Amino acid sequence: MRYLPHTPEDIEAMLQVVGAKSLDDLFATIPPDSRLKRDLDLPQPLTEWELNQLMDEMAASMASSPKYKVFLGAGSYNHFIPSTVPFLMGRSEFVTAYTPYQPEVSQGTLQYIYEFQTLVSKLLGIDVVTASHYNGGTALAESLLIACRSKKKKVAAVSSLVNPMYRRILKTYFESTGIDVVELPYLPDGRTDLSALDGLADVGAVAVQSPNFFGCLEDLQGFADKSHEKGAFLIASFTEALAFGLFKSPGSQGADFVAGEGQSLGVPQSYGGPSLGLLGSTEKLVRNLPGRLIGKTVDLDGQRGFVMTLATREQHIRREKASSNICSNQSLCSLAAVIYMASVGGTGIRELAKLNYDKAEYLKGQLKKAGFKIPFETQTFNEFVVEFPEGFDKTYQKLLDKKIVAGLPLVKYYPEMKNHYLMCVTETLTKADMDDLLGEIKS
Amino acid sequence: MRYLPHTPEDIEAMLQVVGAKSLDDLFATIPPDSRLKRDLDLPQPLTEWELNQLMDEMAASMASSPKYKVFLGAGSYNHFIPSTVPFLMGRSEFVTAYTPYQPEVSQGTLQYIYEFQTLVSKLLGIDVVTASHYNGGTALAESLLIACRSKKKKVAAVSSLVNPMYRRILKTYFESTGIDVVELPYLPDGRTDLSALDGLADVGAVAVQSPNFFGCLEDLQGFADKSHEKGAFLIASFTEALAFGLFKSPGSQGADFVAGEGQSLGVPQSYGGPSLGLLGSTEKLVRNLPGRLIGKTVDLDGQRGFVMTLATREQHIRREKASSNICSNQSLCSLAAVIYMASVGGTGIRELAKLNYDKAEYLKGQLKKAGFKIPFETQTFNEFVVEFPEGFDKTYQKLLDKKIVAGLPLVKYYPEMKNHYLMCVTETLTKADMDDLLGEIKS
Amino acid sequence: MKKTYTGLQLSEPLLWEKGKKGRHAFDLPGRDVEPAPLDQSLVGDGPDFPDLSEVEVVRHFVRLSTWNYGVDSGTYPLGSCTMKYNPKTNERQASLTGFNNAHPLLPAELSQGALRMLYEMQEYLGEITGMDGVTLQPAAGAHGEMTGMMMIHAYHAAHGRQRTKVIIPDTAHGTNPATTVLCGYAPVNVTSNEKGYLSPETIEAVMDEDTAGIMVTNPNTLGLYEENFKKIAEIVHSKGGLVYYDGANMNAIMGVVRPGDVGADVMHLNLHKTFSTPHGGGGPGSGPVAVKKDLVPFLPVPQVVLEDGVYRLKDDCPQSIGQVQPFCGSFNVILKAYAYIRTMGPQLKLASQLAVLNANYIKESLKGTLHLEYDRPCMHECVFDDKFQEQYHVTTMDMSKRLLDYGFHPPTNYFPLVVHGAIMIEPTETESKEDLDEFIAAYKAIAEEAKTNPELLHDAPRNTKWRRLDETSAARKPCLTG
Amino acid sequence: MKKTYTGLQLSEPLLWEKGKKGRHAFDLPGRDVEPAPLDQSLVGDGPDFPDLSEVEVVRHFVRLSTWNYGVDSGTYPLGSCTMKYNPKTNERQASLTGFNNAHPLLPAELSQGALRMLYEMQEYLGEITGMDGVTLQPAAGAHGEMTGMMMIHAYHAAHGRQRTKVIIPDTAHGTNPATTVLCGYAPVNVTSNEKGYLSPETIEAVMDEDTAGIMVTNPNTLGLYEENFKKIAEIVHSKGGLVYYDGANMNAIMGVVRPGDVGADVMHLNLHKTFSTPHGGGGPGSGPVAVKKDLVPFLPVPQVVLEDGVYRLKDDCPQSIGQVQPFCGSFNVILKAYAYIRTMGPQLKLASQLAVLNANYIKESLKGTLHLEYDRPCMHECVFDDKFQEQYHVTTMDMSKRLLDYGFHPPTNYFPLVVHGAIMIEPTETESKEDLDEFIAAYKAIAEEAKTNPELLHDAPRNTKWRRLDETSAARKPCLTG
Ligand SMILES: Cc1ncc(COP(=O)(O)O)c(C=O)c1O
Ligand SMILES: Cc1ncc(COP(=O)(O)O)c(C=O)c1O
Repeated sequence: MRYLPHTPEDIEAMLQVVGAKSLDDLFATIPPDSRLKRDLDLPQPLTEWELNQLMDEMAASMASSPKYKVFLGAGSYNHFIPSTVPFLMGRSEFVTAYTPYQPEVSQGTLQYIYEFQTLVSKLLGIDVVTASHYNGGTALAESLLIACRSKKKKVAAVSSLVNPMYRRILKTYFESTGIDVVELPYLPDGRTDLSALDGLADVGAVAVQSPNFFGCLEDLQGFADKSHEKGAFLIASFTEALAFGLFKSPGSQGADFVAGEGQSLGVPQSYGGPSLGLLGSTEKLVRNLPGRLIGKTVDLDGQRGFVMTLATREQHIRREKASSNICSNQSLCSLAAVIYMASVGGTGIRELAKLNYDKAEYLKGQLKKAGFKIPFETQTFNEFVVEFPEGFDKTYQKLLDKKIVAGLPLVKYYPEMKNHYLMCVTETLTKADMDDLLGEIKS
Repeated sequence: MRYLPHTPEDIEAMLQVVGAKSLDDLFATIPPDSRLKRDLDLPQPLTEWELNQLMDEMAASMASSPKYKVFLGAGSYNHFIPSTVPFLMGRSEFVTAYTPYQPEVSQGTLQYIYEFQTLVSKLLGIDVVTASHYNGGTALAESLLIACRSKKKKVAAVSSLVNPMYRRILKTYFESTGIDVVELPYLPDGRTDLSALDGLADVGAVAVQSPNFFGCLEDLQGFADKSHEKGAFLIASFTEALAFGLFKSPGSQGADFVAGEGQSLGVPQSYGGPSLGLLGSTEKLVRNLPGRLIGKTVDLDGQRGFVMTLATREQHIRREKASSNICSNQSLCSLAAVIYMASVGGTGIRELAKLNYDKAEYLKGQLKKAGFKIPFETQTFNEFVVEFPEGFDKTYQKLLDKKIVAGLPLVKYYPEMKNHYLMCVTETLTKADMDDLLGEIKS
Repeated sequence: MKKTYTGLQLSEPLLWEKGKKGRHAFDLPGRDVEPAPLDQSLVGDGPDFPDLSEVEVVRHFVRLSTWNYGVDSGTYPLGSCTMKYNPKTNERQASLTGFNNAHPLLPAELSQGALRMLYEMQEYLGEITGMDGVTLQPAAGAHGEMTGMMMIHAYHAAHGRQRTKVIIPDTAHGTNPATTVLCGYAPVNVTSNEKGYLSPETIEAVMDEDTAGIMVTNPNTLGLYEENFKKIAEIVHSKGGLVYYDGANMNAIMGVVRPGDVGADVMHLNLHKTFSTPHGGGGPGSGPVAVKKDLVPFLPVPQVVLEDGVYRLKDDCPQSIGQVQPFCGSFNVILKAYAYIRTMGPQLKLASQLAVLNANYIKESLKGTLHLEYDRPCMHECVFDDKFQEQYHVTTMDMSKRLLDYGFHPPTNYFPLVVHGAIMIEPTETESKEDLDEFIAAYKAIAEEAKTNPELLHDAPRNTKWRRLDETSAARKPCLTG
Repeated sequence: MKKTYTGLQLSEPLLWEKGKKGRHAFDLPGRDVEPAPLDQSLVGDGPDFPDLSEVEVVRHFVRLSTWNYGVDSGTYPLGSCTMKYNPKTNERQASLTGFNNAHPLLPAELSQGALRMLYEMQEYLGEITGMDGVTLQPAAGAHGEMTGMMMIHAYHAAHGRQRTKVIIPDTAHGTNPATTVLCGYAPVNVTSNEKGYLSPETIEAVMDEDTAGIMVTNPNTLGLYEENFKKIAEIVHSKGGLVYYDGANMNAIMGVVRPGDVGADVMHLNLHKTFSTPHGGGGPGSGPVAVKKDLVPFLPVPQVVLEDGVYRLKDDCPQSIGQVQPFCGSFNVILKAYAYIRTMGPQLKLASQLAVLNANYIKESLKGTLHLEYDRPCMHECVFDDKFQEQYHVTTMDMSKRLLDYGFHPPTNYFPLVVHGAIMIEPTETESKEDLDEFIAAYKAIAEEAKTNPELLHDAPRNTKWRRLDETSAARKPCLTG
């Protein structure tokens, strides 16, 4: 076994030092009746070459872009990732390190996380961002929990246009907390009904996603004002962070917490994971944040350096009094993101965001022209809802055979949205791809 | 342009320092009538994404293994390369350095070349090996030249079973040297006719390849004895270095020079290049060797380290008196080889060589059983010649459609060898692959 | 003894201390559509990111990387973290375009490869743990704990009476009590016995009908097998409680003990530890949860099932606790762990045996040099402390910092809390005897220095590019963005 | 000014000082055939390689790599070597399985992608050089020189009278005279004028009917454009000679001058320099040769042609010099250069302009600090020397070694030979103004140190893991294997 360096002689010599007669003997403290009497029933080891073949076959079975033209978004976005990102991420010293417990030999990790915190805080317009959370959904769940707890209130109001997958996570997380999650309905314009907050009492936090699941931009400032009025925090969620290259950031619109997904920023889709939960807050709230924070300091010689800080919020110090149980986070994904953000740059991210917008608008416009209904007039970014005629599901299947995935059928998530599809267009799809789709749909 | 860091302001400021009015102005010393008056007529720049698409398409058009089952050898061999090889070779510090002119910051390169020299010298059984030559053919050509020059003789005798591509290189190289290349005919057993040397005079060097182009092992010791008798050097060539994991090394059989190809040792086939010329000699002849040599030394503190040495053979010191004009060599390929050899190990290389042998013998045996003729009875390694019945070329074409490349037709290289094919089987082909081939041929 | 050298390491500023407006390291795809009008009131300023060329980006991160120490640099015996070698072939598999560019909401028929891998992984982990059902969704160990504890919560709810407490041993990892609270339970802290593990009596004394169960790490964080585990499980079960098995230390016992065979009801695994997946800088992880039959109905959705030869995602499970991930978990991490399991097969047992051999070898070799509170055969790790060095005013931390000068990553310090000044060493099976011998020699040399020249240790590290960093002032006036 | 630090760099023994028999880092494929009998008299002992585990191999080479300085580490202004940034996307393209696993003798119909790339590359290089035919076969610059000179030899042979000499300027790279001799010609050495380039009179004086031609590097190795190139070519042509153009310095003049337009008959390009392909540690390179119409018949075989929409290898060219490579040249290198050209397109000219701008910026900025023998507008590089420092007994070498302490790779030293103590600086276009400013500041600081504290320089480098190495004893008693 090429990963196991022990020769029979090594094992013999070491057993002798240890005073054991055999490898089995090492487990003498385990009661015999607790031990497995047979070999594990697993497939026999594959050689590296057999493994390559198996994996190639499995990978080839996937309807991935660019083989397929995939008009899916809904929380996972196909963006171009420069080859420098996997190259730099692949550096042994980044990949095979762990939590930077020893800052003197972890400044590579520590500086990139500090840079990540900084760039993400700029993108989201918020004071502080943690070193990462599991994903947008868990970031949202944890921030809602913290918000309600610190407000000592029992109701979390959540827009029904928060990504349905995230809302399912909230449901799970809140089951045993004693906090009620109340959903805010949406309006015919594809935005959350702000007025629905009026009727609610004991609200500790309000969560709104913008762009929301229908792709529409919400009036975050309106929600912030109303939430604050009611003594609640506004938590701004998002699944497509690239939107803030073009549109106002959530922080600039009064959000107290931001909690969303950063996969768009250089993390491959990879069938949904690992992803990159982004979680931040205003400065006042920093000591409530769950998860790691990296701070600037100096070493004994006065040289600038970075360390993990404010760890008294964390489980390894505070145990049951910690603000969260999170331990491992998504560090390599945050590395991808900071390399990506550095590569795209301030000028580039705006142009890229604009291009996403323009492409999606092109498809939207052409669909409209072709007579399909765009039910919501609200401003969108790179996703929007279209209503196709009854029976479109057959066309959808036919398109799959032509290697086109024509958006996400919404009826599974919103039963009232029969024949509605959520379409996403990023910079990876060309006008020709869209025209192909349009041609197929119209025919 | 993402590779060009200059902003317009940078250019402005720098032009000012330089005292030029424009970028064009920088070329003022070039006579105007020498300058190109138009833009280069090249395709417009592709984005990284367009480039990816283009390259994916071109790569997909290739009949490469494992998509195809390729029974070709003849100087380029398909061997498994562990994923650690490209990973480690890809380290920036290896890839983006150059010739180790500054040994204090080049010990990574210098130590791996020293290790390469050592492991290759063990494999070939010869005292000294250079840091690499372009490929087996040029290594052979240069060693023949050196040998004849240092013997001050005018004839180089070369086996007709040296790889025909190499012999063509010899022909080209020797055109302007005043040295005659005489070919030694081959015998019915698939080996070179040793007795043909008898008739030759003024021979400075004898070149024999083993395993030879027909895959047969030559009697190198016999050639060494006879060459030395005649006052000539024996140069042992080879294209499949893996053979020496199993069979006697050329150095151990009296060769004065070894010159061949190391592509087998972890270098991808890559449509034939870059490859890895291996070139070595006995210790006495080291000062005649062309190309780089790395030697052990110490630094000012007595710490072991490595430097380029014996550079007085090289063009940058000796200019017209140099033993060769070689400057850049195949260093990254030698890095691949040393990682590969370290990975396979002494135990592994023997087993791997034996497996290659056994697989080739299986196919040979089955072909024989099926009634096809194996014209040469001499011991082979992983390549051998088979004679198919008249009209097999149609079957060959049919097999291509079934994604099988059934060896190399020899008639192009040896007109007398109609319907003869050179078959190669490495560890990458399975019994099933061979049985498929057999099934197709027999039907 | 290993000798290290200092050498040139390049400095590098922060990203925004570099670059100039107008540079870029990213190609904007050609514009093939017209610019569309925009509601200007919604438009922001865009983030104030630096603009860098590709060369600047590459050098920046290459230089940063050289300031780090990883498993590929050398021995990294960070206790409780199983810093084993991360096979390079797994990275190859995980970077295949078919996987990398796969959208998680692709129709099942168009993602059979991914689903097959996930399905088989569920099966393999079930076999390794001896459990009946597996979810691959949790993003890390702590997330697995939460998922598992929520299932216990749901189980009790379904059985008509919710409970309020969960028993937590003093050796537990910090995530255990934190998880307990997150799931609405109060932790009941219990202490291990003088041998370093739990006595049945201790549990007997606190287990009652208001207690939802216990969370036990086994082997525990002292590196010791909980010898009374079976008995304890019986006690907990007898009062209607459930046993949560923290399987983060599974690297000690693969193929030796299956938690499902000895009384565990729910457990998590840390794929990023036991199953070799890299988690550079702190993650990503993957913390699958395995459960016994009774708890299968509560598993999170979606689950991967095989029906009529087709793999599908199933989410109509009425008793399920719901979803804990937007999609199917850390797919790319699971894929690497899958590649590892396919490479190892039943030899996983040998990996555990050698991990335990390595830990015991270190324990025996260093026990005269460092104080060993619990002198018993250990599993995958052993825990020393700095009692011998106290007289020289040398601490665990000082020795760790000195170890850096010797070119090793230090062990985990000051955890588990039950050992004062703990030095928690987990070598893992991928270290050779020579590596261990060098590491042991280094500790011995340092212990000698502690006697003869303690200043060397107080002053350490000296060979690293940074000396000790001021953590106090970092926390007092936090500067978290630049 | 750039500040560097020393830091931990790990030591690492030689491969055979590690490992133990029986380890391996390579999976032997499953044996699916019987062992076959063998003629034992032919069987050898097998090489005495060490046996290492995968972890040992990985750590070995990772550690070795950290002792190196590359372009990805920082500025690498090695004159005559064009150490520009090596784009990472090119590595991605070159690692595609379809290319990597392609056998060079595949039938043409089954290798259209590779052939198309090669064909287009021939076309692009023809356009860039202004020449009529291109061969991609030569493995490096020197190999290209030889190929080109052999074509000149064949040309004269075909024209009925072989010649005996070739003119070589004193600024020539060492490969030029060495090549000349290899091809059976005697070099006639000529000197450049006081301005650093060739005077027509000099050539006029030596060119005769026994002279096969001239080899000219342009821009020459002083970084100067040969202003009389056209005139010189005329002189050579008028005597029936041919002009070999060493295009290794093409990075200065892409899109500005096409050698084919100004009198060159044959030339080579260094793809591994001008066209950005990595050549770590010394190679691999690729040295395509381009020729004018008259020489096309002599191009080596095989040539890549397009016939009826199909790309083919053609080798029935009766006048061809034959083959210089077993197959089609450094395919994988050419592929990266192709990717670079497709990425740059006509902007190659901008790359040259900025390369020249950078060199002139350094020249102007350092010319008070270092002595500049030829103070003229330079092309892609500039050549200083150590005359100013002589009084302090400080040499070019001392300053270079000190530069290492400052975190820079030094320039080329002591070449070209026409400048005593030459300091040959080629920044390339991928260095930013900030990079250059730091480099300039470092040289200024060092020049100051040369005055005030020359010991610092004699003693340098001090920050590197190794101090100066003893090259003399290495050559006196060569130890070339371990
Ligand atoms: C015993 C134990 N339990 C739980 C965890 C938490 O796992 P994770 O960091 O993946 O959340 C760890 C991690 O160190 C651990 O060692
Ligand atoms: C001017 C000049 N000519 C020729 C060469 C030789 O090129 P190569 O090293 O690729 O053989 C070089 C390389 O440095 C050079 O600078």
